[in-house]
Amino acid sequence: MLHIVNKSPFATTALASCLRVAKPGSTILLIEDGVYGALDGTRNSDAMREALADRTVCVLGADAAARGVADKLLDGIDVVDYDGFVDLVAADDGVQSWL
Amino acid sequence: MLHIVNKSPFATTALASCLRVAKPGSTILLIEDGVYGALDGTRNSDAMREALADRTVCVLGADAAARGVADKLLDGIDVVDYDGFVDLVAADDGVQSWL
Amino acid sequence: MSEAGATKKLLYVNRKAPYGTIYAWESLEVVLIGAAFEQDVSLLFMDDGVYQLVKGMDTKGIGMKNFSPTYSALGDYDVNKIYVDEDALAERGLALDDLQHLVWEDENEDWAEKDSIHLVGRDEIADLLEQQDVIFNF
Amino acid sequence: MSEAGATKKLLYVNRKAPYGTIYAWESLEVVLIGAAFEQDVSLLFMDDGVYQLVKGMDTKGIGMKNFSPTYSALGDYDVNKIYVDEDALAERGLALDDLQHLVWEDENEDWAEKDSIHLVGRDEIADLLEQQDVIFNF
Amino acid sequence: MKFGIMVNEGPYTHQASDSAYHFAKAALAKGHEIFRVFFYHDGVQNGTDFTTPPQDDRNVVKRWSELAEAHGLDLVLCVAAAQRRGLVDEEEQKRHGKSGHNVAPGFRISGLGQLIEAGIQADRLVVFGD
Amino acid sequence: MKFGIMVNEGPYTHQASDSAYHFAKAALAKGHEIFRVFFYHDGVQNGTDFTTPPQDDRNVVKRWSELAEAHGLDLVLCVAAAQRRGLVDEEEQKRHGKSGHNVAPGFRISGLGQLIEAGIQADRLVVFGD
Repeated sequence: MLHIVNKSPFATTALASCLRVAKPGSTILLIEDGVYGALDGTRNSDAMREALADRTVCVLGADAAARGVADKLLDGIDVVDYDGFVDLVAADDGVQSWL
Repeated sequence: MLHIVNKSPFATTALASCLRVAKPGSTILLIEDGVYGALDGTRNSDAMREALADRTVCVLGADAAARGVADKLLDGIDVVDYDGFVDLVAADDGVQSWL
Repeated sequence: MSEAGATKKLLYVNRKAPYGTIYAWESLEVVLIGAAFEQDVSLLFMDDGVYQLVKGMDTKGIGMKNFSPTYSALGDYDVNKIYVDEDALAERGLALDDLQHLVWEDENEDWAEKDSIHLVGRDEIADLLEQQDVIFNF
Repeated sequence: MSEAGATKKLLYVNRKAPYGTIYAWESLEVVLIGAAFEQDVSLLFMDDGVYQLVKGMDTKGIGMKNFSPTYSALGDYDVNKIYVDEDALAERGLALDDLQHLVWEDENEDWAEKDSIHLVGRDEIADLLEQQDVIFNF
Repeated sequence: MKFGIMVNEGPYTHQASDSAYHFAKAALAKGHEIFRVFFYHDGVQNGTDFTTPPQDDRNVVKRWSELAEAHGLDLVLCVAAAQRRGLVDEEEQKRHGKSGHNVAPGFRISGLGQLIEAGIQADRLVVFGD
Repeated sequence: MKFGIMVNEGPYTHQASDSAYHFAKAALAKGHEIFRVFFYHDGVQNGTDFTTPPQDDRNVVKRWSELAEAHGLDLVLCVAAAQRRGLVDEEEQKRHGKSGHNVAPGFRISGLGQLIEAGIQADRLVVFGD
C-alpha cells in the first residue's frame, strides 16, 4: 500500500508513526514538509535509511525543489512529479495519509 | 518569563523545544493539548520531572478536566484557572508561546 | 474493488487528541453518517487519537461540547470494531480501564453484550491498514 | 515597560518550515510592516524555522510564490539581528553556507557590509527570549 | 481509474489544497476520472468566492472553479462544516438572513453522505490535510 | 495592566480562539484592559457573521462580538489575511463587487501596523495559535 507523509520529522511524530507500521514492500511518499524526511545528514537519516532497506521511498520533486533541498536527498530515494504521484496511488491498492 | 505550550509532547516537538531553553526560575504553562505534557506515568514524565526541579510548571485545569486527565498530573504541578492564567501573564515580564 | 453493490472495508484512522482541534469530533460525525451505508466499518485509534476515548471528560470549563458520550452509541450503529494501539496507550501511561467501556449487542448470540474495543499492536495495525478498501484520515 | 515613545525590544520567533504552511511568509510580512515603527527588532529562527532561510528555493513546481528573496531585503529595512539556532541547523545537516547570505550596511562604519545572521546556541537563545519586551509567535 | 479526493484544510494557510489541486489536475490529464472532491473541516473555505488574493499569488478558489468548469468536477462542501465556518449559498442566505452568499462557481453544499459515497464509488480515496 | 492579544487560527478547528476568548474575559473581569485583539492568518475567520453553528455548540464569532460590545474591545482583522481568506466588509464588498459582506459586529478590518502597535502599546502580548 501507499503511505503519504506531509509533515517534517523534526516537527511532528507522523513519519515515525508511519515507519512503525509500514510493511516491507509498501511505498512511502513524502510530500509538502514531509520531504525533509528524505534528506541526508540529518538526525532522521538513519531511520529513513533503515526504511529504504525493505520499503520504497519516494519524494515529490516539486516540494523538495520549493524548499531548496532537492540536492540533499538520501541515496535510494525516488523522485516523482505529480504524474508519478497519481501513478503511485493508482498502482497500490490502498492509501493512508499520515496527517 | 512565561512559556506557554499548547501541543501534546507525543504529537509535536514544541514542549521539547521549550524545555531546552526555558531558564531556571521561569514558568511553563501547559494549555489545550499541552496538558498531556503534565501527566504522570508517560514517556514524557521524566523530562517534565526534570523541568520541575528548577522551573515552575502550571497546567490550565479546565483543559485537563476536558480531556479527562485532571487526576493524572505529576506531583508538583500547579493547577490554574483562566484567572490564574491572567495572573501568570501579568506577573512575568515576557511571554513566549510555543506554537 | 469498486463493484457496485459490493460491501467495502472502510477504516477511520484517528490520530489526534480531542478539543485542541476539532478533528476528533468531526471524524465521529462522519462515522455516524457512514453507518447508514452498511459497509464493513472499523475505527483505529493510534498516537494521540487514543486520548479521544479516555473516560471522565468534563468540558464545562472550556465552554465546548463534551462529545465523548457519543462513542458509547457506536455499538447501536453496528460500529463495533474499534481498534486501539496498545503501545500508544502504554507510552501515555494509560490502560484499557482508563478508556470508556464501549460495547455492542450481538444479535447472533441472543444479544449478548460484547466489547467493541480491541487492543492491537504494531503488526496488527500494519495488517489492518493493508486490508482496507478505503481509509479516511483526519 | 510601556512608556509612550520608548523603544521596545521586539522579537519575531520563527519555528515552522516554509510552504507547508503560510506562517513563514505571513510572519515576514509582519516584519516588513513592523520595520517602519523603528523599534529594536530581532528575528529568531529555530526548529524547522531554520529551513526558511535555505538558499536555492524554486517554487515553480508547486505553483506558489517564492517569497525567499524578500529576506535579503531585510537589511535595507534595518532588520539586521537575525539569530539562527546552530543546533537546529546541525541536526538537519545544514551549515551556515546552506543559508542565504544576509547582509546589512553599517552607516556608522562608512556603510561597511556586515553579516546579519548570527548563529546562537541554547544559552544565547534563552537569554535572547528573556531580554525581549514583546515576542511575536507564528 | 476513478479517484475520490478529500481536502481537510482551507486555502493558503496549509498546502493541502494546493497538493490536492495539482494531484487532481495530473490525474485528469492522464485520463483518470475524479468522482468527487469533498471539502471537510476548514477545507470548506476553499469554496468561498469572497477572496481577493494578491496579484502575485495563485488564486486557490478560482483554480478549483476553473478545473470544475473544464472537467465537470463535482466539488462538494460539507454542509455541517460550512455552517460552522461561514460558507453560505443562496438557499442558506435566505434561510438564515445573511447579507449575501459566498459559494464560488462549481462548488455545491451537501451532506457527509457524499464523502462516504465517494469512498465507496471511487477506486481510490486520497486525503489531503494537516 | 494593558494586554494585547493575537489570535492566529480560525474558530472551531483549533482551540486557539476559545483560549484567547476565555483569557480575555478573565482579564477584563479582573479589571485589566485589553488594548486590542488582533486576528491574523486563519484567525480572521473569527470575524465572519456567515456562521450558523449547531444549537448545542458555542457560537465563537458571536461571543467575540458580545464581548466587544460589553467592554468596547477593539477587534481587528488583518486586511491582507482577510483578502486571502474571504472576509469582506461593506467597503470591500463595493470595491470588489461581492454579493454581500460578512464582517461581524464589533470587528473591523485594518493593517498589520495595528498588530505592531498593540505589541508596543500593551504591557503584555499573548499569542494564541496552532
